[in-house]
Amino acid sequence: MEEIIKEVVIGEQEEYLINIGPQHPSTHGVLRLVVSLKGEIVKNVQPHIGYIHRGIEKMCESITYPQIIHLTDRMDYLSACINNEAVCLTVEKALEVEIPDRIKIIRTIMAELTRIQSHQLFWASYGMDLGGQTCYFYGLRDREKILDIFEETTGGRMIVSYNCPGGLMYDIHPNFQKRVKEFIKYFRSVLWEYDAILTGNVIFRERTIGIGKLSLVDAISYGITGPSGRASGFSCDIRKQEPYSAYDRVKFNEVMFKEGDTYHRYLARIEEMRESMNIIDQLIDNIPEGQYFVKMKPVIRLPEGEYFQRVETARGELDVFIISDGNKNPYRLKFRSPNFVNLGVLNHITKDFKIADLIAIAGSLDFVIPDIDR
Amino acid sequence: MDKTQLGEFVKSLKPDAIVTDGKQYTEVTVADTELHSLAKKLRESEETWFDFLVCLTGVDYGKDFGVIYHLKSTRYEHMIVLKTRTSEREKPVLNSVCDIWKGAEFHEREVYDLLGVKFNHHPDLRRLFLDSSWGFPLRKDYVDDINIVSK
Amino acid sequence: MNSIIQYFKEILQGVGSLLKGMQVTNRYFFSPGKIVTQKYPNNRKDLVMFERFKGEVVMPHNENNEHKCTGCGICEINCPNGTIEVISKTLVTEDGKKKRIIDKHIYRLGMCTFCALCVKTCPSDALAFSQEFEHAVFNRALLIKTLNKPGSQLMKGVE
Amino acid sequence: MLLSKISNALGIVSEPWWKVFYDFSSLTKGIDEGLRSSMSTFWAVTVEMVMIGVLFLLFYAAIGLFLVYAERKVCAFIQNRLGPNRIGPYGIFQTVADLIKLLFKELIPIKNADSFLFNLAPYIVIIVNFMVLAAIPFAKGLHAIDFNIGIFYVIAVSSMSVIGVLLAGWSSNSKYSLIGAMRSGAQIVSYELSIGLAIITVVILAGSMQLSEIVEAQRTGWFIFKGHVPVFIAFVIYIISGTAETNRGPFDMAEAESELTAGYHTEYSGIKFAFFYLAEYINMFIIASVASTLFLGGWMPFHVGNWEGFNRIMDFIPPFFWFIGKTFFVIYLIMLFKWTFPRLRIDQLLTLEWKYLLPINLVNVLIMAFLVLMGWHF
Repeated sequence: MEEIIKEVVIGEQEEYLINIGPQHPSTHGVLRLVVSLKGEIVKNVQPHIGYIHRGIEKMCESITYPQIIHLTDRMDYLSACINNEAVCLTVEKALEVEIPDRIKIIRTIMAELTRIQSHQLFWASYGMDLGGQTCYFYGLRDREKILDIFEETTGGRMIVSYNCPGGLMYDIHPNFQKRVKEFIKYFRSVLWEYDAILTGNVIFRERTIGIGKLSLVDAISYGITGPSGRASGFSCDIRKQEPYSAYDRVKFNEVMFKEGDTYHRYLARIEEMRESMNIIDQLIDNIPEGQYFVKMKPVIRLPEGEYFQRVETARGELDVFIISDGNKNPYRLKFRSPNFVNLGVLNHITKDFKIADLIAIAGSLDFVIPDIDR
Repeated sequence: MDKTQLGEFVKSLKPDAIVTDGKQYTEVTVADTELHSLAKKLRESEETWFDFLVCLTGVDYGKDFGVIYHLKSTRYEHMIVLKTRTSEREKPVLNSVCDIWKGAEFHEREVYDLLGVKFNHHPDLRRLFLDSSWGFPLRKDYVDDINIVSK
Repeated sequence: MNSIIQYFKEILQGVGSLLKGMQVTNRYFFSPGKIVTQKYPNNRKDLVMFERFKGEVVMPHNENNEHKCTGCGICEINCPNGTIEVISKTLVTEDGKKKRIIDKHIYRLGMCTFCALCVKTCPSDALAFSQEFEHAVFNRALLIKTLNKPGSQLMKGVE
Repeated sequence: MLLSKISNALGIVSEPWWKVFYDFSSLTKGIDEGLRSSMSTFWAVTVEMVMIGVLFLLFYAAIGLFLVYAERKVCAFIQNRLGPNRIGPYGIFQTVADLIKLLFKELIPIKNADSFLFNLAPYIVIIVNFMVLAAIPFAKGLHAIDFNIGIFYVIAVSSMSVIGVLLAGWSSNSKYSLIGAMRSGAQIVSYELSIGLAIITVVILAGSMQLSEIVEAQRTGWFIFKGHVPVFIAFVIYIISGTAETNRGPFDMAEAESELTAGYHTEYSGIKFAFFYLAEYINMFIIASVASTLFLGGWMPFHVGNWEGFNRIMDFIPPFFWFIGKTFFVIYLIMLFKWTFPRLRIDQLLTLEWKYLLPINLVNVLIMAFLVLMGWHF
């Protein structure tokens, strides 16, 4: 095939280019946005990424499947548990291992707790992006309680490394159920504060309603998944569509909105916290007794072939695609990380909004930079 | 449509395509020149309506490169896998699908960045993670003496 | 007329929502009992970490300076990033048999990612996590630790 | 010799020494007469000016440092934290330590910056602060100047601080700073109007622009109680636009930490940054003290109608503490705004001013004028 590549010129001459990031309070890490401004109006946003690129996909090609777990923790560090689960599910699917209910249910509870703590941090940092700094501390205060639950059971706070191919690293701690119930009770009693401080606040509503609209067609075309996609009416919850672990036995609503603006992306996450608590409610008393792991071979070799697994992280759809050549390490391992795909839409939805809106929109897409760069 | 129906449908669109029944999804392998037209047809025909590009993966097969497209229809909830290979290793070029799925822009830039596969008609094909002085790290013959320590 | 009513309604609703938020923050200002901060270095004595907390990898020794490590190297194989290095030596026992025992179990704390694969896969449960978390040192070389204590021996009955 | 003369002059006052805390006019008068009797008028005035200058410098530093500390403690308690707690008991010397650190920090020269304006900007902000502080009546007889157009002077001078902000943003040759400065310009120019109209409401009621007379007029009751609804509305509007004028709280567009890193003072370092930082807090103090003077009775104690005993007890608290107490109450309100609300966007900020505050304010002034005309206030 012949090569037809045209050169691209970014930014017209009369526009005012500013760099937001890589060190900037509201890019939540080392994301760099080259923004062309006309006065305060954003004309073009070019994301420059790769400041924290570690080559996880390349590294995975030289390590074994159980070892991959500790790298997935470090991709989207706020959905560490779900990322682990994704790899484990892929490996188990390839080996056709039957996973007992106990493992499935514990995995689901852990995943939902992870989702809650991720959304709590979203709420916290989103408030701070918009200038309300108190939100940050209230969000973190409540998140600490989940991290404590994680620490008691897994030994890690964010980087849990809890799932492993064939089950879990450790059994749940004896206090686990009690503490989770305490947390759910506590969190239900403080969730109204989140609404009082931010959701209902007139300044917040003015700042977010109608800002950064993403239509359903664009959401699908850009592949925006997770709460951001569902705020545009894109039914993309993998937990509903291709239930894995114990999601087929719980009842929950897929939080969907039609508007697709910044406010509804925010609201989708707040509502998801409530749904996650419902899921945990249904499961926490029904953890069956049994083994917490399935005995696997000491060296895991996947049969030759291609394996694709989709899971729903706190930010959207994470796909793990393993091409195996029968060895103990994968021939090619691809992570379709939700943040990476969601970043692609930023330029499209920030056009002709103000620079303050750019921060609000970027915040509402809830980027985790290590997940973008991998 | 289920897996076999999808296979037959693709066969009717492109008789040259190799349709295999994978474990999870229907897998279709097409020539690099055919890919764009097939993808466009799959996207636009009312029976298939593959409007969601789930995942785009570049693979180094040794003598050439492959790109694997996971497509999904939000209307019919069915999935298909498209596979294609570049014709050579020295100057790997494929046609971009950015005009069909806007989300492909970042995926293709990533593949270009890590594997060096160029995409024709891509609106903004630049390196994504790495700067231009780097090689293409996901190629199997990539050597980095400093950062990769093999035991 | 309607628009005027709407205008004042907007103002009242807006002010109401602001007051609601201020009520929450004001309440927290006047309730010092809800402070969650810990005075960290001051509460060192009564600070209890969870028993499973992954502080650093240690090799527990009993009172006779004996450990359980046989020097098999499974932890070294399982470690994803070369944190552990097991240096073993061969020893001739009294009855003339050759036996491989551990010379040095080197653990590089600076590289450890606390994935727990070494602790989990160890066949003789020789490794464990300690609750120590104050790892800062002035010299990077101090982060390379030898886990088996000098003069320690293999515990009896562990193969 | 000088001291004995002053003490002689003070000796004229045949009241116990502690009475001075209730009325500073005899003290200041005594000092003035003592100085004048011992030297020529020129030197007497010069010495007085130096004394007042030194006093204000000390006061400025003390109140600035205290407010920084207070803000950190207040926000910490709001956010379920402890706040500074290491240096000194409850961390009270934390801000002093910070100041010492800032003093020793390098003043980074900026390439291609207009160095003259860049260095001038913080001083403009500071000087404006001093000029406003001069007119504020801290207690009876305790003010540097008592203009007959006092409040007019306060509005006029305080709006000059925007020049410092604009110069800082423009001269530092940074894009963030420039955007911050331009926002600040638009903001202060429009909120000046609201502040002016809110103050005019009170001036109509008091019938004077002299600050001491405005306070005196509230002897029978603070304006916020005396002036029906219009003064209350004016108070709310004054607090809102005052917060906006200090570039604080939900109106900190010029700094907009999450958008413009630090806005107009992004490029400043060391003590020049500290000047901006302190100026923000002194501005807040000024806004709060003017609010307490105009609406909450200044240094007047709280009296309830015929409760003789209660009023006596209230009188017993020196006026200075009344003033400081009211000021800190307003400061707490302003801090609560900052730590509760998200930031507005620049166009919403202007909408709030031109669509809501200004029309309400105009109607409010009319109603007030009508009420005063008919004599329908207490």
